[in-house]
Amino acid sequence: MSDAVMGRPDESGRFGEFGGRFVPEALVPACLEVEEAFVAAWGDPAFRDEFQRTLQEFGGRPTPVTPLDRLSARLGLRVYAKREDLAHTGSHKLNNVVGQALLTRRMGKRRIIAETGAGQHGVATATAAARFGLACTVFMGEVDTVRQALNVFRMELLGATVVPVRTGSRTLKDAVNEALREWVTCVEDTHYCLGSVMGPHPFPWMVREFQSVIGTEASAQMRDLGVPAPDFVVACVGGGSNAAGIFAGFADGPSRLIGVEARGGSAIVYGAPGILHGMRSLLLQDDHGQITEAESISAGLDYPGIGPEHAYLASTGRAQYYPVGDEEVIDALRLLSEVEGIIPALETAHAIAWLVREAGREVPRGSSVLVNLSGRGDKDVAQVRDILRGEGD
Amino acid sequence: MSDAVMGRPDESGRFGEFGGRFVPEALVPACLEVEEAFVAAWGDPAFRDEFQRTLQEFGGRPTPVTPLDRLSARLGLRVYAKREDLAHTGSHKLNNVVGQALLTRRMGKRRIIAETGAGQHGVATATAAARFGLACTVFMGEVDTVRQALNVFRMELLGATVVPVRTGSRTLKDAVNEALREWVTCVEDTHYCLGSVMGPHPFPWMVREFQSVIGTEASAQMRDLGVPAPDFVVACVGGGSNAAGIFAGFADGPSRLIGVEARGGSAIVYGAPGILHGMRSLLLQDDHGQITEAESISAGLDYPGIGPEHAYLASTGRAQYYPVGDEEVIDALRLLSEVEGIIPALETAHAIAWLVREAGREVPRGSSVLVNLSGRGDKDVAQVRDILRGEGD
Amino acid sequence: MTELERRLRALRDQRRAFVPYLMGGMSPRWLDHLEALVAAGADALEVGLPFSDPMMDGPVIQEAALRALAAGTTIETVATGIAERHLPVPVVVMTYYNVVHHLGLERAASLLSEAGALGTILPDVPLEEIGPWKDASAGPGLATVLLIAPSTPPARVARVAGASEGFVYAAARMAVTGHAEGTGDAQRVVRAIRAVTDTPTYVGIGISTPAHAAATAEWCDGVIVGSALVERVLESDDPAALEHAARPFRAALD
Amino acid sequence: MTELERRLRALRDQRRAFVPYLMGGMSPRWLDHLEALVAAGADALEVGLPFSDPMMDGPVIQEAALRALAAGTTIETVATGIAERHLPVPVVVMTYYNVVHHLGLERAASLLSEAGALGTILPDVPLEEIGPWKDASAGPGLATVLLIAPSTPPARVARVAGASEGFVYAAARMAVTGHAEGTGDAQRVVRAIRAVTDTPTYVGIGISTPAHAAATAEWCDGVIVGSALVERVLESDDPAALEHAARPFRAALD
Ligand SMILES: Cc1ncc(COP(=O)(O)O)c(C=O)c1O
Ligand SMILES: Cc1ncc(COP(=O)(O)O)c(C=O)c1O
Repeated sequence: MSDAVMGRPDESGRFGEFGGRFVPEALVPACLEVEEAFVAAWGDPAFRDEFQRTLQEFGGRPTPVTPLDRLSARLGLRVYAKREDLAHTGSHKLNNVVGQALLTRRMGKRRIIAETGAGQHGVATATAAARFGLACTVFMGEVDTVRQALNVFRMELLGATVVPVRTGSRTLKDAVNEALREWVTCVEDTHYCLGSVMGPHPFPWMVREFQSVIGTEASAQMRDLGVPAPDFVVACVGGGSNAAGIFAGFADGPSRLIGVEARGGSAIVYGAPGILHGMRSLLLQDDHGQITEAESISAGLDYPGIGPEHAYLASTGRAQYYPVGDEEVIDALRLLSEVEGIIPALETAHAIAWLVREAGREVPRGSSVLVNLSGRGDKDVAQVRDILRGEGD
Repeated sequence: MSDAVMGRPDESGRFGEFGGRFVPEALVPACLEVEEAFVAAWGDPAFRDEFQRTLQEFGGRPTPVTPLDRLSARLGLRVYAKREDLAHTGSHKLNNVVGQALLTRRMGKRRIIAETGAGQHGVATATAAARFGLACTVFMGEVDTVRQALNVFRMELLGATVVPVRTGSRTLKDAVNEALREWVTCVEDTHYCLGSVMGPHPFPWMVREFQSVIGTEASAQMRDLGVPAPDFVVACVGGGSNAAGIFAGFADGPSRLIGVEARGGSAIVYGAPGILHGMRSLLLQDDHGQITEAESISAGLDYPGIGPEHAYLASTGRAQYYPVGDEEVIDALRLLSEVEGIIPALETAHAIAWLVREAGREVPRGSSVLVNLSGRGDKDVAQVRDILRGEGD
Repeated sequence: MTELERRLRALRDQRRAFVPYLMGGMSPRWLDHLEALVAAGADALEVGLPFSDPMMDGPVIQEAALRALAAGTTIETVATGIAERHLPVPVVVMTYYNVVHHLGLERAASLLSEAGALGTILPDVPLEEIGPWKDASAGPGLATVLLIAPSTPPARVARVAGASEGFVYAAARMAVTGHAEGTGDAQRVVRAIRAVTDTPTYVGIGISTPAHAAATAEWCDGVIVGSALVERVLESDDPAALEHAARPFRAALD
Repeated sequence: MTELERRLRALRDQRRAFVPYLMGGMSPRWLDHLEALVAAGADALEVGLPFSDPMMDGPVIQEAALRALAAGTTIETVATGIAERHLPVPVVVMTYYNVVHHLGLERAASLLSEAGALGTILPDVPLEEIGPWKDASAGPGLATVLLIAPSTPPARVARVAGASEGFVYAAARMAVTGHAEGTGDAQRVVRAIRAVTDTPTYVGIGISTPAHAAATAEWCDGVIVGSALVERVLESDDPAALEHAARPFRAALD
């Protein structure tokens, strides 16, 4: 590993003891091809330019940092939000898929496949595929295709094929399995566009690099706002891509890095080391090493694992991870909506919930805090309404 | 009127023979107060700064201009999109409400009311109210509260009160009536935040000024792209605020300005001069001067009138207005989604539909075209799905 | 001075004016209803022409307008109706601008005048915009009544009151037509109007009971009663019932 | 050389190996099923340990894993089962890495070895990551079988084949386990393997009929038959039926 706190993983794709590449032999050459292509592309100013230009012209970057004055007054803190909710398609997910779509083209492939839970990564992938003229297939647990029927239609509008996955728990982790199974059959002309900082090497590293645009921008913006090193940098963690992206801008400084997990999906707190989806990381599992299902109000955090770099950052203490419960999350979503006019995604509301709970406790009054507002809540409004009316999960 | 093509209206608030201030005496002082406050604010660099800063920090401006390469190839044109869909809350509506919310505060009022059709302006108003700590009531036709139940909940999440309007056709125009009725009872502490370039003077002018940020940005961006004066500037027109906003950046140049109306709500093509909602403009009406209901697939264009400045621009020929039908609109929405990865609002899809139809006809091959992408289609996805499945209106 | 004003000035010397409002065409027997109001002692009648978007009206008069429109009421049918009945008291037509604008201002003014109306009220046309209508009304001798609201500042009261013909309509409150409790700001408004003009000043908007009318009439020249009576007609098509409801207002004012 | 390889080399001199696969615990009579396969002429058995997320398996083996897990199958129950039966042919255990990783590599290797297994296949652990498991397996003498895929480039074939113990598992196609038509890229893969090692080379993945097995065995040392037989067990719990289904494979290979 390189010297920087969030540097390049070692040769085997490891961050400390986490990471690696645990895939069937059939996929090893494809992973090596991705790694090689990414290393070359990331070192190629022309690729970087096109990546940046696409994120700007098409994706709406840079996203602003918004001082949240009224929330700050409520909490006795100085809170700033990095507004990934304003990126095209409504979350940070676009950063990664733009990078991978450009890489797909560079590798001479013509199709991308992806897994999706709530549909955010699927919509983002379908979007990038449409923009670059790539064919696109998205795997989605059957349960999720029903819960998120509108996102299925959105992907179809964008020209993608959505395949309902009927195996296992029929949710996100099974969609990943199915995407990997599919990839085995079509690596030749197809790239697997993984949606978070997870999976086999080089995905955790590559996705973090694509998402680091969040932290790079935010770091400059916070400097302009006179807070070059906020006391806390807070982000929700499903696989961990938005957190990794914003942490990357502050990891080498003094800011405390905080990842917030859904209590029912907290791999850091309740998980044990294991191997799933190509990586060695912390995983929710039973006594026999069978992966258990995560449970959370938010589909995007319904994942029994966590990206290996987060497992590593937790092990070194450079970042800390805390769980929050569904009720706190709903309250936080309402609070941010009411006092700032920003309806966050349920995933994002986890980060806010932690801040609300810990203001004056873990987060001393007067602290400066940068929250990554990873996505907008439009996708969740129907669910929140049902929950508040007592019809929800 | 001033010399510029889109200048200040005359003393009576008229653009040519359109505009004016046709309100009950009870509201005249309030309109005068708004006019006076707006003139002072608009000439005050501190206000302008805060307006700009809020749009940037909170609203995500500037929105990019995206070259639409794949659509261009399809149509044999060079098409660019001004991306208001990336503004906070998903459309250009935010520009106006931020301006009016700041003005409300400046006038020392503590509450805003607004009308809304599909809910976009209502959500934007509730958003600005939340951000600035103002109380907010939104009037919405009962029919629309049912059709757009999620937007009702969204406004409520943002802390606004939504009042279903049970009079008349129970849609947008009745919501305007009801908001005006309410305003009469509470002008003292309440500002009426009108949602488009309509209503009594100074609203059509003021809203256009707040929206002109679109055209000002786009003009500089098109210059950077090497197309300082695109051959065509195209926008959809309901009341006409997004069109006015983008036209403002190009009206003094050689670009042809095109407004696209829903066929069933085309006040320019099928309307006659009349007085409604405080203004003299072109209105859909029957032989006896009764206002008729507009009919369109898109709630945001379901308005029987048009902003007075558009009636004026049409009368002088500086801008041209064309109707498009619902089917073309659905096709255009699908096309843009599939080839560019941008699902536009149904309103916005009207502008695209005109372009698709007229490419190679009214718009010669090779022309450069700037389309105002006024909003994103997330709000419309369920409706479009139902239509495509044959369950729609 | 307009004919309307001459008549209302003369009336002022006798008693407080009772001016009921009814929506033309709101019931098949609307002309009988007007006559019932006359029988109940109305000094003048305010007759509405329905408009699809009545932004100064509350739910009751909105409903009346809807019924009138559904029944095919137009400016022509109302004009014909009032012309036929030769009503013995002054008739003032109340409508929204688009109705007369669409027909053409001159044509509309002639039509109403020929039907026997003496004045008009256009609540969505303030002083600054009333010129063309006043011009069109001048020839046929129709008075253009203007409203003054509690929010009208003093300097403006002088200008509006000075321009109002027939009478000055003092809005009792910041509200649209309909029920309300209390006398609102009416007395202050009337005082301001009286300070600048001696044109008869009537108070309207929200006057819903005879007692309320009586209290108001203490310090003005007459009251306009709209929704309270329109509601009766919405409930029952019987002109006798309306007359019965209107009489107490007359009595309260005498 | 591992015990497994010694036995399979010896077998090679006699006949083409028939290696059926079954999921441990997938039916209450799974041990009887294993014996039925032996009776049908299996030369070795591949026994699966179920994992919740079997990313190299198609629908048939996924279903078998689900049933096994629902029945409470664990590495311990499978180990106990095969230990009890003293199966007369080599047993190779197939599972995913997390199952042995969670128990601890050393403990898992001992457990399996003590149960009588001679080798393991971990399809989600490629050459670069197999070191720790090989180390843990070395003491108890468990062979670690590696896969080679049609996508494995020549230089890599040499390294993987060189590291594979017991036999080399040649994947017939770019696919997960399950039915398939044709022989895929198997022959090319086997040719590449034979060029670099003389370890027995078995072909698996998608071998679903006796004819298919026979055609394949023309140019390799044995075939692994999974889904085609697992499907029988999913359909019927009768070991005789499985034996009946397995016999033609044996026959086709002789
Ligand atoms: C808005 C939002 N935030 C966060 C996440 C969690 O993903 P990650 O941890 O990779 O950022 C998701 C996943 O769908 C999401 O949609
Ligand atoms: C996305 C979008 N575009 C356009 C419109 C029409 O309004 P205007 O003509 O004022 O831009 C609306 C109104 O709701 C809208 O939501």
